[in-house]
Amino acid sequence: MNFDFSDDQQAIKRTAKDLLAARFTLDRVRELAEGRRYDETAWTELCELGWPGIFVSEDNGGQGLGIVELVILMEELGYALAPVPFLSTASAGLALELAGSDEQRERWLPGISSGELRATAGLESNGEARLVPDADAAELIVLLSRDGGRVLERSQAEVEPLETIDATRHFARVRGEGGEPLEGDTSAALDRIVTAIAAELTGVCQRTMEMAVEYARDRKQFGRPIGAYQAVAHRCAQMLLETEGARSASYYAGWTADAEPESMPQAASMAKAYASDAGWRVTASALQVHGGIGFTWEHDLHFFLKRAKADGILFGSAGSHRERVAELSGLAAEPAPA
Amino acid sequence: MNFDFSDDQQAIKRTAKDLLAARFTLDRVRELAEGRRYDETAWTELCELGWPGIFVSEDNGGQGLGIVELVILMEELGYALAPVPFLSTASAGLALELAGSDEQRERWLPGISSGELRATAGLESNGEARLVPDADAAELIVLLSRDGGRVLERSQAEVEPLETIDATRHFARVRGEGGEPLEGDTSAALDRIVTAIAAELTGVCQRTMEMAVEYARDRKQFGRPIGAYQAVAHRCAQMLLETEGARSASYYAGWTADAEPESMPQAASMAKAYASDAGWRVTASALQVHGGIGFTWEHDLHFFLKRAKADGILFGSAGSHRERVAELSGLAAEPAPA
Amino acid sequence: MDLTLSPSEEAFRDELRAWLADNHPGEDPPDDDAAFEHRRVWQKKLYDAGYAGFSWPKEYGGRGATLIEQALFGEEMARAKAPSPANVLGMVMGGPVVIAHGDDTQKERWLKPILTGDEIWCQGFSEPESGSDLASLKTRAVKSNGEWVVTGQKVWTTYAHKAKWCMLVARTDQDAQKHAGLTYFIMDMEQEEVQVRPLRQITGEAEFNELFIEEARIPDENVVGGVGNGWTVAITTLMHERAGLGASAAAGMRIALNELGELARERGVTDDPVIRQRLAQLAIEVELLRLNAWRGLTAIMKTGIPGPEGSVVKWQWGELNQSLTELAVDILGEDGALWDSPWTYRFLRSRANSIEGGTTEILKNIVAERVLGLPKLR
Amino acid sequence: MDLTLSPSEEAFRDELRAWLADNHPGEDPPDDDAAFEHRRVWQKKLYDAGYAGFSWPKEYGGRGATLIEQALFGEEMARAKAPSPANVLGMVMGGPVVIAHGDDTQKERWLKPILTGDEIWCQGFSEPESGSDLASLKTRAVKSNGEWVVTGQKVWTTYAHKAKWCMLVARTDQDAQKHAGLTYFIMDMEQEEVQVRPLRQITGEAEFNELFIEEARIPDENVVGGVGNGWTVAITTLMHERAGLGASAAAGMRIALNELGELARERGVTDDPVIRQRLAQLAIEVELLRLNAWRGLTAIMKTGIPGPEGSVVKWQWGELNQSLTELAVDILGEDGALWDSPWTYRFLRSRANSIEGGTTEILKNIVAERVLGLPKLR
Repeated sequence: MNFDFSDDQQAIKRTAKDLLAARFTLDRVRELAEGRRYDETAWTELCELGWPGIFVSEDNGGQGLGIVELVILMEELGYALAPVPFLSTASAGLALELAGSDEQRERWLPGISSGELRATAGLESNGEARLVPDADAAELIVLLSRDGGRVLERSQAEVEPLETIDATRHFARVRGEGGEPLEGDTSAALDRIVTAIAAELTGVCQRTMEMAVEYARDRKQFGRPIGAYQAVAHRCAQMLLETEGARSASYYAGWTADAEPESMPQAASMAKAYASDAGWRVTASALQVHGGIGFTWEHDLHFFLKRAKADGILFGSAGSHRERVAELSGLAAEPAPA
Repeated sequence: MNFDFSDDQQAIKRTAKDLLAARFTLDRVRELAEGRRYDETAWTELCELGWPGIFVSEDNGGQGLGIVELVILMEELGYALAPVPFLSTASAGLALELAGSDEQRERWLPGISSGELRATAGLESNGEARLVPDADAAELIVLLSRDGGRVLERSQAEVEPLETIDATRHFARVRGEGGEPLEGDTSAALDRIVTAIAAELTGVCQRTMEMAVEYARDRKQFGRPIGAYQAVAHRCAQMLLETEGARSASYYAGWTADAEPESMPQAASMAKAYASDAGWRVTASALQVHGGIGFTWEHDLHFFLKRAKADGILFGSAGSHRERVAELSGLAAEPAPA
Repeated sequence: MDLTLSPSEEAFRDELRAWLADNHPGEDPPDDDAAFEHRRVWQKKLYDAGYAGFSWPKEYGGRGATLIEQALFGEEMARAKAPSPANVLGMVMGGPVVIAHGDDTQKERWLKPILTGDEIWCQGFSEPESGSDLASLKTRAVKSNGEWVVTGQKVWTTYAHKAKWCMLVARTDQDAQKHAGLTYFIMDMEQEEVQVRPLRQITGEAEFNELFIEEARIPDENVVGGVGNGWTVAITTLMHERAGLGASAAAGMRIALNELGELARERGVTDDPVIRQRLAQLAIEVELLRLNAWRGLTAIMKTGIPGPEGSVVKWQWGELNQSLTELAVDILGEDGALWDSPWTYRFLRSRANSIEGGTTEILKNIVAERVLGLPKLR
Repeated sequence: MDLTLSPSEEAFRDELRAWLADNHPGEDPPDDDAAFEHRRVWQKKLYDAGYAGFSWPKEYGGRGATLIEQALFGEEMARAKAPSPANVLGMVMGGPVVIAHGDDTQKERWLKPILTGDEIWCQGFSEPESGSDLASLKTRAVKSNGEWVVTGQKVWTTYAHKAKWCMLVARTDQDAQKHAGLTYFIMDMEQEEVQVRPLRQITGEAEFNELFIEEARIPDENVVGGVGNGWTVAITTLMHERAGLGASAAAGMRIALNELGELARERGVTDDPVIRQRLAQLAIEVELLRLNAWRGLTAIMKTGIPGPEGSVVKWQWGELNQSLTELAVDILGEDGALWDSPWTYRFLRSRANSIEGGTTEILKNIVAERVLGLPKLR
């Protein structure tokens, strides 16, 4: 029993953190967000490092690592708020890896792992996917539901680009008939995707908590740092509680994916439900700690706040994942027949 | 437009407050509660003052005043936590006054107004009323639902006395077939009963808030009064917000009963929903402010806390009254057919 | 207790409602400058109809309205979704301060153009380094040759680029205790020494500005309330701001609640019990905001002084608007992330409600200290 | 990251689980004295099986268990709903303090009877005037003829009427700074100068006692850790208390959650979406309590020191148990008011969870200052 990362995993985390810190200063993130652009150079670099295929088998051009490693990368990407098409690419990769046939995996995963094939995945409901990351730039769009999925070429899909609150990520609405069916376990793919998002939210929480704590140490009002007032200090403590909760939940869900898949469905929905709420509350709290300056465009906080809100909505709200927990946990099951 | 009481109403409030403070010191309340007894002498005195019939027409032996006056008395009874069978008597009186025939009113209201006839009312659901104040000692038990009601003689009812958390009030479970039907507007009676309970909860909130504030001023930790710490001070401010909310809601509901009955159903359920939550939160907060001493039997706080919880449950929970607000407000109504 | 309107109050309300139906200027145009002109025209229309400076004494061109009438006025304006008139700060804060603390010359000079909207006013209290802590202001005013030379920076100034006059609080005595060394000025904005920079918010708009003041000049006769009395004068301003908030804020929330109900119907979620509970809770809190505001008004009428109750209403309103817009965005599901949605805008904008006009933390302090009598917080 | 048990950990757990299945003493009898005897017998049984003082080093009669084994032990005890052994305070606090700060004679004298349960220990830290503010203790100990004479009052003392020894912190130097003048004693409870009065709680029970100490005697050799070092010794005790809490608290909450699910099924409310959302949220938080506790354990294993993380778990547990029992009482509807209901008892009892063992306010202070590095609160 050990909740710590392995040495290799720690090395991945450290490398990711350092690299992302170097490539994505907050000024750079702002520049990209305001231009509604991604950093293609940095993205190429991440692809060369094998990030998109981190969980893909080596046979299909990936690194053959696990979901824990994906969780590590997502947390750091959230912490850095890096505007790159990682989530979309990884989502498509997860969909194909978990729900694709051998043939489908062989056909598409090598391109996804190397970054040469732009792909994405979205949650389909009532014939459309209303919020799909990077669909406009994707060559391949996977539409998933708990019951099944299908792969559309870009030309088969009707893609309507959307301007969302999250300027650090691109979204579109997708409709489209047909496509190639995915006959494997799409639910398993969705569980891994929402775990990845929960990890990203953990990084967002961690970063904005650090920003709030730093501000609370520095900012003086009435002759002392505002962090010396309980209203602010206890709010920061609450941020810690929720950030650590999101972290425990997403690490655990990642671990179940690799080591105890029967526990994964519930762990994944728990992680997404908790991290979605935590993401919004922690970032909104960070804004409150900052006061007026936190409400200005020129402060960087709002980019994180908006990412947190969009992530909370993406691939199922907190409420919908709680409902799934109620189902899966058996807690709210009907009484067994007497 | 004037939210203040009239001079007469203010006199009633003052008199009630002074009288109850004299009769029901906290030591006296404790003595009665621990003996699970009411103060029959004080009750006789209140009856002689005409309290049970305050809203009953003069023709039927009452004072011919309104629900606002009832609200005033209930708030002060809650503030004093007076162990007397007022709520039960008033509930029965309201049921008969609002839903009884002329003949039924003439038959029973004079006895109720004078206190000679012990009566009560309870909320019936699925053939029983699970929590009826003072049913065991009542000669007359009115069972009410939103759809109708009936009056049972004690001998017609199966009464099972209950020991509840609220030692300052007696309860029983009541079942029973038959009885004499009430053909008037039982829903109007229930609205007035829950308004009275909301007013009582307001008094309970006010009293425990005062206790908490006083304690926070006196109690020192780490060299200063605990009320000088924001965690405690802001908690007290929240208590004020909720106490004043419960007060506004119950005063308004009382006023609608007398002056604008078409607004009453929603106002009453709003008052009961809000005051039920506020009652629990404010008293639980008062306990937290007191720390360990507030958790001891020897401190008086818990009698209020338990009254608040029982009142919150009585005649419909906060959740059930919110559901009624959703219905009545039209907010959550189905779209009008196009 | 009588929560109905008296016949004369009812007549007033009906008259106003009818006038608004006939004279409502429509929504603001999207362009900022056009929107401002639209509001300036609206101000003039209000003035011509005798509704500008509604609460001011008649001798100063106002209408000497009762508190009830003022509350009704606020309610009706909110109900009609009338735009806020261009010179709202002049009417709500500037004028009342001049009336309370100004001398005759000042009243003569400033009051009328406030009402007509010919001269727009803005407010220069907040500074980057002193948000809630007004007494720590750093902007300095030094007397030189009979006039004051001001240097410093102000923030959160609405309509600064349109304003002729700025209500400015600056430090005139460096050695005095924090509160004591402040003075309240009316500064002419039409000088190069005052530079205005728009301050963009997380919603993308720039409602506010920053002021950079570099040796701006203010003649001595523009001091209001005497040198060194700036703190007292400024507090009067803020108390007026909060006391007037209640009824119109509640009316605004009532409208928002109805819109939310409409949204819930459109989206077909009205039979979801979780949504129903949240909607009902909001309905209750909106109603309580209204009732608390009216109870507060009754108290003011009795005592004559706006008390700390305004702080409760402001705090309550901020939390309520945040909850209400959160529910709207939850109902919108994936569309809740859309940038161009009015609800998303309101949702983001609401994050400032617990900061602007007194942070919730400060308001709770005020309630704890001034309403409950708890020891001063340390 | 490996959240499975190693083969040896699994073997240990299975062995313990099997032993518990065979040896579980059953529920406490209702009578207080009988319940205590029941727990004393249980203590002895644990001792005989080598499970008493499980975390203590082997040389002192313990089993030198790893942190993982300790956590598993706590989980299994909670899972089996085993009663708490009579001398839990001796084992969790008294023994570890004597081992860490005591001399050889003290270890020889006190440790074994703690494990066997022959001598019960209680704790005398809190006083009526100093709840969270331990440094303000007023109980005085004065040295006279080679022994200490103690006068004062203590509160929240469990099993005081059954205890032979009391871990007592008293002031030995009136002039020293608050923390500095304290000394940690082991006081013999078998003397007339110590009077025990049961302290009834809002639940009606008396889990705790007050101690009235009037010139009680303590021989000098019963000072632990040296005169004037009481603060340090006491803090060790409290850190041990909080660090050990996690896994067993989480296991206890898991059981409570299952019972709540059962209640929801019995009451036919499992298809109510509002209830489902609340149940699911509790399920998530129970799981997070478990995960946070294990993550904390991993951190302790790495650093060797129980850190402030224990404060987070304690705070989280208190809030969670309050929410869980509130939902139970809500589900019970009108039966939620019944005095004799186990859920109502747990609901009322849970109000102390945010006070006992460190109030939530103090725990948040610790998190803010020691985990986040915020300035010391004033």
